Amino acid sequence: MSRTRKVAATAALLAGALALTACSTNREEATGGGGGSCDTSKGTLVVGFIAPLSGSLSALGLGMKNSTDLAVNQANQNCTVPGYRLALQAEDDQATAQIAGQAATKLASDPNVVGVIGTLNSSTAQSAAPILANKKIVEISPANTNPALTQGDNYQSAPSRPNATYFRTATTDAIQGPFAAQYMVQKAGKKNIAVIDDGKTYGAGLASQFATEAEKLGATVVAREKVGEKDTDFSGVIAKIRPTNPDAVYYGGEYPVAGPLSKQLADAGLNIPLMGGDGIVDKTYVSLGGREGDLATNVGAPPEQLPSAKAFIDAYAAAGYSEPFSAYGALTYDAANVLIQGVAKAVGNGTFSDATRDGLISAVQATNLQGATGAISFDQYGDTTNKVLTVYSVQGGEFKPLETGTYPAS
Amino acid sequence: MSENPQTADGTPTDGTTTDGTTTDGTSAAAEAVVEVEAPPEEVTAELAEDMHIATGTREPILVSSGVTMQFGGLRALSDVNLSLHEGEIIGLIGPNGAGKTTFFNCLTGLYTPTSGQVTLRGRAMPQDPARVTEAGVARTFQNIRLFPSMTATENVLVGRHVRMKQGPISSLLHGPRFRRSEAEAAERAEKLLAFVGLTRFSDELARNLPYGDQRRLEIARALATDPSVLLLDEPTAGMNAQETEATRQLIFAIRDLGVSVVVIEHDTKFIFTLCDRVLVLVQGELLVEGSPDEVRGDPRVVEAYLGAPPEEVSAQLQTGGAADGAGTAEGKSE
Amino acid sequence: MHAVEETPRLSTFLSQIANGLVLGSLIALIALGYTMVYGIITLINFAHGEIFMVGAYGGLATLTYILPTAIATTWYFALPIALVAGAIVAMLIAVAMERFAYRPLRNAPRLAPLITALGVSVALQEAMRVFYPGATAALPFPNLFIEGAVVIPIGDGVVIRYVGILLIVMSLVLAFGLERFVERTRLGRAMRATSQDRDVARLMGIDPDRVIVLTFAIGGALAGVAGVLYGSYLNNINIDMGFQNGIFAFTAAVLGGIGNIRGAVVGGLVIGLVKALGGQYLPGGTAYDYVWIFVVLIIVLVFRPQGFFGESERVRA
Amino acid sequence: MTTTATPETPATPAARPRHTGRFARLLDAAAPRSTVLMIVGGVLTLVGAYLPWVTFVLNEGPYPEKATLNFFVDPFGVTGFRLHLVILGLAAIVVAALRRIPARHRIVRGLGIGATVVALINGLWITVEGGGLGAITASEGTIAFGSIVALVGGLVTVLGASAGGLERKPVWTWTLPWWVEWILLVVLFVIVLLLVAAVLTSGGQGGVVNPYAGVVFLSLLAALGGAFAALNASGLLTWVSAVSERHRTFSVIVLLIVALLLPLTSAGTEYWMTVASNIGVYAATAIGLNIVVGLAGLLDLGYVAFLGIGAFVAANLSGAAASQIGIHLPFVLVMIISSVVAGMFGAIVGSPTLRVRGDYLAIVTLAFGEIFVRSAQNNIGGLTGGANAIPNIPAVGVGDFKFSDSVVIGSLRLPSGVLYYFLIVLLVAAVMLVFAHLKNSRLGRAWIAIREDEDAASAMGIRTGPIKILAFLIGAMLAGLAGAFFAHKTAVVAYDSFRFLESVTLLAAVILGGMGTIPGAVLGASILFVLPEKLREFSDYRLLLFGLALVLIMRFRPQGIVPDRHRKAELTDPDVEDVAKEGPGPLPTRVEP
Repeated sequence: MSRTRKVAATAALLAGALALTACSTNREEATGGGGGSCDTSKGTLVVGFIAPLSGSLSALGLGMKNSTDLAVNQANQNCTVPGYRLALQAEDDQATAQIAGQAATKLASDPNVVGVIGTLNSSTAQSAAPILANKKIVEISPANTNPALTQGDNYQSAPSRPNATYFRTATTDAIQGPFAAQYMVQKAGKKNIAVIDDGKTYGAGLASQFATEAEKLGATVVAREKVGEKDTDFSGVIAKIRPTNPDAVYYGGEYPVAGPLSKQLADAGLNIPLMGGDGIVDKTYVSLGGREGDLATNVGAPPEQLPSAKAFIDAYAAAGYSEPFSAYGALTYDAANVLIQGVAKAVGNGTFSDATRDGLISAVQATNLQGATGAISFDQYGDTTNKVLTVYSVQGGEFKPLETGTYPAS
Repeated sequence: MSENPQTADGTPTDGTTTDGTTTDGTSAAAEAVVEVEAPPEEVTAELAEDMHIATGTREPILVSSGVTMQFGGLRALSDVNLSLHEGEIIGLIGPNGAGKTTFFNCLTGLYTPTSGQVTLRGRAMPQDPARVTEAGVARTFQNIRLFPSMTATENVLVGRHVRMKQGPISSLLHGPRFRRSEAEAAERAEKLLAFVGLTRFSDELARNLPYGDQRRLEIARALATDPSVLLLDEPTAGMNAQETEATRQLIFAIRDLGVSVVVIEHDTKFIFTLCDRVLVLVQGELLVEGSPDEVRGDPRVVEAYLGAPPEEVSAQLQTGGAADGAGTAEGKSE
Repeated sequence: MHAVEETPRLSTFLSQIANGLVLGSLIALIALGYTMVYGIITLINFAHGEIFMVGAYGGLATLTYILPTAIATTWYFALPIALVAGAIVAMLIAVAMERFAYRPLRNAPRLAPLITALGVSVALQEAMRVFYPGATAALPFPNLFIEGAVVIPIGDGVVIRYVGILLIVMSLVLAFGLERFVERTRLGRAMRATSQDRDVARLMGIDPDRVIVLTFAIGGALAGVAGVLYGSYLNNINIDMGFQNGIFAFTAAVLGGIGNIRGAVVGGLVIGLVKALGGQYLPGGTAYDYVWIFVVLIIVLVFRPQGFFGESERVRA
Repeated sequence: MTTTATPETPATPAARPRHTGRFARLLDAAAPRSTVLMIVGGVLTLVGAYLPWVTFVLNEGPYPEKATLNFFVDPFGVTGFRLHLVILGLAAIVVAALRRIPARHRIVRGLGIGATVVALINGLWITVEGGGLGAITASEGTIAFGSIVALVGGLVTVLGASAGGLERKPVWTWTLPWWVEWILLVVLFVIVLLLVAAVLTSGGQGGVVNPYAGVVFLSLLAALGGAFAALNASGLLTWVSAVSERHRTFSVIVLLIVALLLPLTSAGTEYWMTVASNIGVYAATAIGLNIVVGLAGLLDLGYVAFLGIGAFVAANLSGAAASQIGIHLPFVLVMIISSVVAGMFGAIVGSPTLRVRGDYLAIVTLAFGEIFVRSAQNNIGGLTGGANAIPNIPAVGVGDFKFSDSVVIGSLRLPSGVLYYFLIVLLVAAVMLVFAHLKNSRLGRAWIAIREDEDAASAMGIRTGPIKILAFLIGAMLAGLAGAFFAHKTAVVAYDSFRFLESVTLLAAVILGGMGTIPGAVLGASILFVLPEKLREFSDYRLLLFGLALVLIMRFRPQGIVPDRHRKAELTDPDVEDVAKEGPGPLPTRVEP
């Protein structure tokens, strides 16, 4: 009896699998994937990619992967690297340092890998960057914000660059946090601020940089709390900060926590604005409970004012990816383009080999590109010189730019 | 995990054994295959030398004085006295629920008597089963509790645990001392298996042994702890006549090793032909104590056993009584 | 700003009590399923937390994909429909789980079903992430009850949202109903008999398989209701919500004495209060509030494994 | 050379076999023609291998090689899975034709199953990739029925073999001169090494350059599985394992040497050295867990915390800039300290075993695990770096010499990471030795006795409390040892490497491999780490499949791949246990159903 069922179930599964794929034959070249009419006689170069593609952070990781894919496809269509087809090889680091190291090793042992885009988490970058640097493979992260990655462990006293091949298009916590503090204290006039973070590299770093600057500017940090990255019930934290009578909350972390946190603040009668960093600038923030008047900082000038950003958003929509590009999409797209431009410059009309890698590093170092997030170039540590940041506020259900500036204010 | 239903309820994993006997004992002597034989004498002699149990004193070894056990409102034992001398076999009989197993549990440290005292060679019995064994009192269980997934030899080796002197470090290094102690233990296990007649099964998993042999293995395992006192809880339950007779021979041989034995049994015939002295427990109280003949003729005992003559009673108990009585003892022992 | 320091302290304390009670009733609702299943087949159904999660997604799917917007946004229609939908989805998953994962292992050693439960837990969570649209991240969940809150005017005011009150009331009512069901009905008696001794129950004409399925179904339905209420209270759900709340619920069930309905409710409330008050007053603050729950769990298991209401005989050694 | 060997049972039963079950009628009908069917199936498999398999070239490149090859154009040019099919098919024909081979039906069935699965995997893959059945049938003038013919061939082979009646596995009792057996063992272990390397490197590393890596790997596994089943059916594997048991010490030494030779094979790349090192870390940890779960029967659901404690201790003593304690101790000392600290925590976590048993103990250990993760996440005492982790842990080394460097000996250049690989192989070997020594000692027997029946164990004089805590302590020490290695090899220690799921993975490794056995934990860890590496195409479904696999293993093979003799039946349904039914008497040889 049970075997009958098993056979039937297997048959049904097989039939289903075939039916799913029977819609169209895969015979023709997929558009964009094969390089169209470009000359690809010299072979395939691989753009490596490392980020979490499974698990709870996969939403961000998949958005990054799609954005990289978009840049690679565009490059193939535009014949950006003459003679070569570019291919994206995405590796899942499961947001764990150890797996990221393994993925980096895997990519590093492939001679066709020109560079790596990623990682998402600073902890995974700490594992991957040295491995890639050892093989002179360029890594450009769109999301790592830990200052130590570019300026060494003693970044405050004696900055020194640990890995010459590591770059990032993301600004460090050391810039974004203070910028937010300046706005909050000086422009918005908040004096009693509760600071909450999610304990992760990004959130905790941002929050502590914010808190330091805010106190320097004369405000009081009335409460300093942590929440779990997977928490959903913040009533405990809110009840705890309530008696301190904050007039604003700064949250270091990402939107899956920030949205509900904002909502629950209001539910508990604390009608004060919540401010966060680039990690909360996502339309999901509002649907998860983000309120009118909440604030956020983001890297670069507002996309509406930058045609390149608009182009990215449109192209992403046109490509029909099933996941949104999420918080780091534009920065990833820029990072991928920096790499691709660098490869084009370094390879020129020649061929790619290990000897090209030094040229590629200096080409990336000398990047001067108008990207989706603004002008991109790197300083001597590999940090982006694009220190333009924009303050956004939720108005009419979405983030609207309030003002754009740089830090340190110049 | 400690509760494995297959083993905890005492029935072995399979119902049928090689010689066709079934575990409930109904088709008892249907096909007698096992020859009744006493353990080989040379093995017995060697073992007796290895174990060094007999001291030659006439002092009682195990003494219980005024042992009383109270479970809430239920008085399971009241004022039970017993004194066991070296080389003696004492039988403990009584109807179901008379408190025999409870008394055993008091003797082996599983229960702490509400009042009264148990002493071993004049010293108070420790209140921890492991220390009781260490002190020289070993037991078997009413419902066989072997280590089912270990071989017969390994079961006996576990019994040697308490007499072996390997620490974790020497186990780790497997040095000469370790090897020597392992070799000694293996040799003893071999002798013990020969003693109970299980040599041919030494590498067989305990759960695959025929029922009667599981009981023998349990005895071998208990003997491996070098006990001066061995407590047997219904050693012949579920056995056919041949096996029962073999067990009797075995217990005599154990006595010859210098081990003093206390036996709980429903089978009064078995007790009367085995023991030097018999105690009858009824409703938690010691009813009669004396030689088999004295007890057999005592009218109170006859009365306690439904007013029927002992032979009939024992026959009656032999067929149906063995499996009962387990429930009450089990329920409390958890 | 406040002249008197004591009043805000009191109001903070009371607010945390209120938070604890709301969270506690939620956990109690999940714990009922745990305690019933364990009571009957002595299985720690690790995947029960995921049933709770699936129930929440079932409710959300009904609201998003099935109900017309007009109904989905009118609370007195949406609430009961979502609750029933969540309960049904959770119940189906729970019953399927019992049938295909646990029943074949009914007589296996205890390690096997426990590991199976871990596997089911991982699989359910991942299935939801892979197959539910957008479940890779947290999803917004509408408030299905009256917006707003009761404000008790002490100090800064103690705020309890209406939906929080709904949660407390619902879980008490359901727990009470369940207890009546188990005590008074024929099926309930069959359940109790089966939990005492499956073989004896079988002799009495009870089909243990049916009773076990029923237990899973009831536990699943309650978890489904809890899932929808949880979404409604916190306004977002994610696939990780099941694991941690499931562990808390198990802790609650143990705390109250496993197999004991009243105990599960009390245990749940205690867990809620430990988390809320521990985060407020114990060292480490809210970052360590989960740690205190686990500490309580360990202490209870070690020193009073039969829980508050359990009798020592029922403890499985 | 003495070959005193005869199979124990007659090759074919005289009476026509009567079949039961669903396919009984079909099998009964096929029974008289079983040999013919087996040969026909083998031939069909052969033919299928030479037929075209796909009607057009796939997007990412031709698959299989010479995919649209026509009839017998190039008989010696078949590669990849088609070569495997040729071998399987030929073997099936030869074995089926030679009636003197004992258990030939059983052998052929193994080969047939292998061929069937290979054909199925590749056919399905081409269908899915090619976008429909057209890809493997006829499309626009070209035909490609290779997969279908091979599949039918495989199925017919299996049908013929099953219909012929499956014999008992023969038992061989050859004994050869010791030096012949030694040479034989060396040769066999080297073959195993080459097979492992071939499996690891099959299809390349994957990724965009080798788009077919996943299916090539799966197909190779299926082919090897078929061959393995056939060898097992022939009784040769049992004989070989008996031989290696006879020369136990020699086998262990050869195996160790062979493992150390892996870098010289095709798998000697930096990537596989890293993967192998990670496998080693988890294998060593799993062996430690095996003491607790497999021997002492205490379920620990928070075990990975000990790996974490070892790693964090090592990180703090490594001289890394982020470490709280600014001292740098030699690696050997760090390993010892990590191990001791982890052991202390193990004793603490184990102490509730004095009062708590069974499921409740599992929950207590889970709670400890969660407390560890939460505390590490919150950077407790500044020791764990919290979310920032402890990065930049220096490589193990003396002076300028680093273990992370590559090694050049003359013209031989070994990839970087190879020294770590050697280190972890030795570490795992040492841990295995510890496990084996403990298992076969007074302590090991006491653990097993406690697992089997705790009350009876204590009645045997075993002080169960301290002995159980000792299991936790020693298990945790082994994990701590692995943790110290882990910290230096990965160079980063972050709390999120030690979450609940990792504990479950470790447990799964132990169970999958076979609880209580020494090779089991290593095998389980290897499978759980190699599979996701090779099948990255399915990374989105990784955890889903993992969860389902746990359920299925518990349902169908709870004793694991290498079952412990002791536990074989414990986790299985007692009804299936055949030895018990046959009863003792002369010790029964195990007979496959």
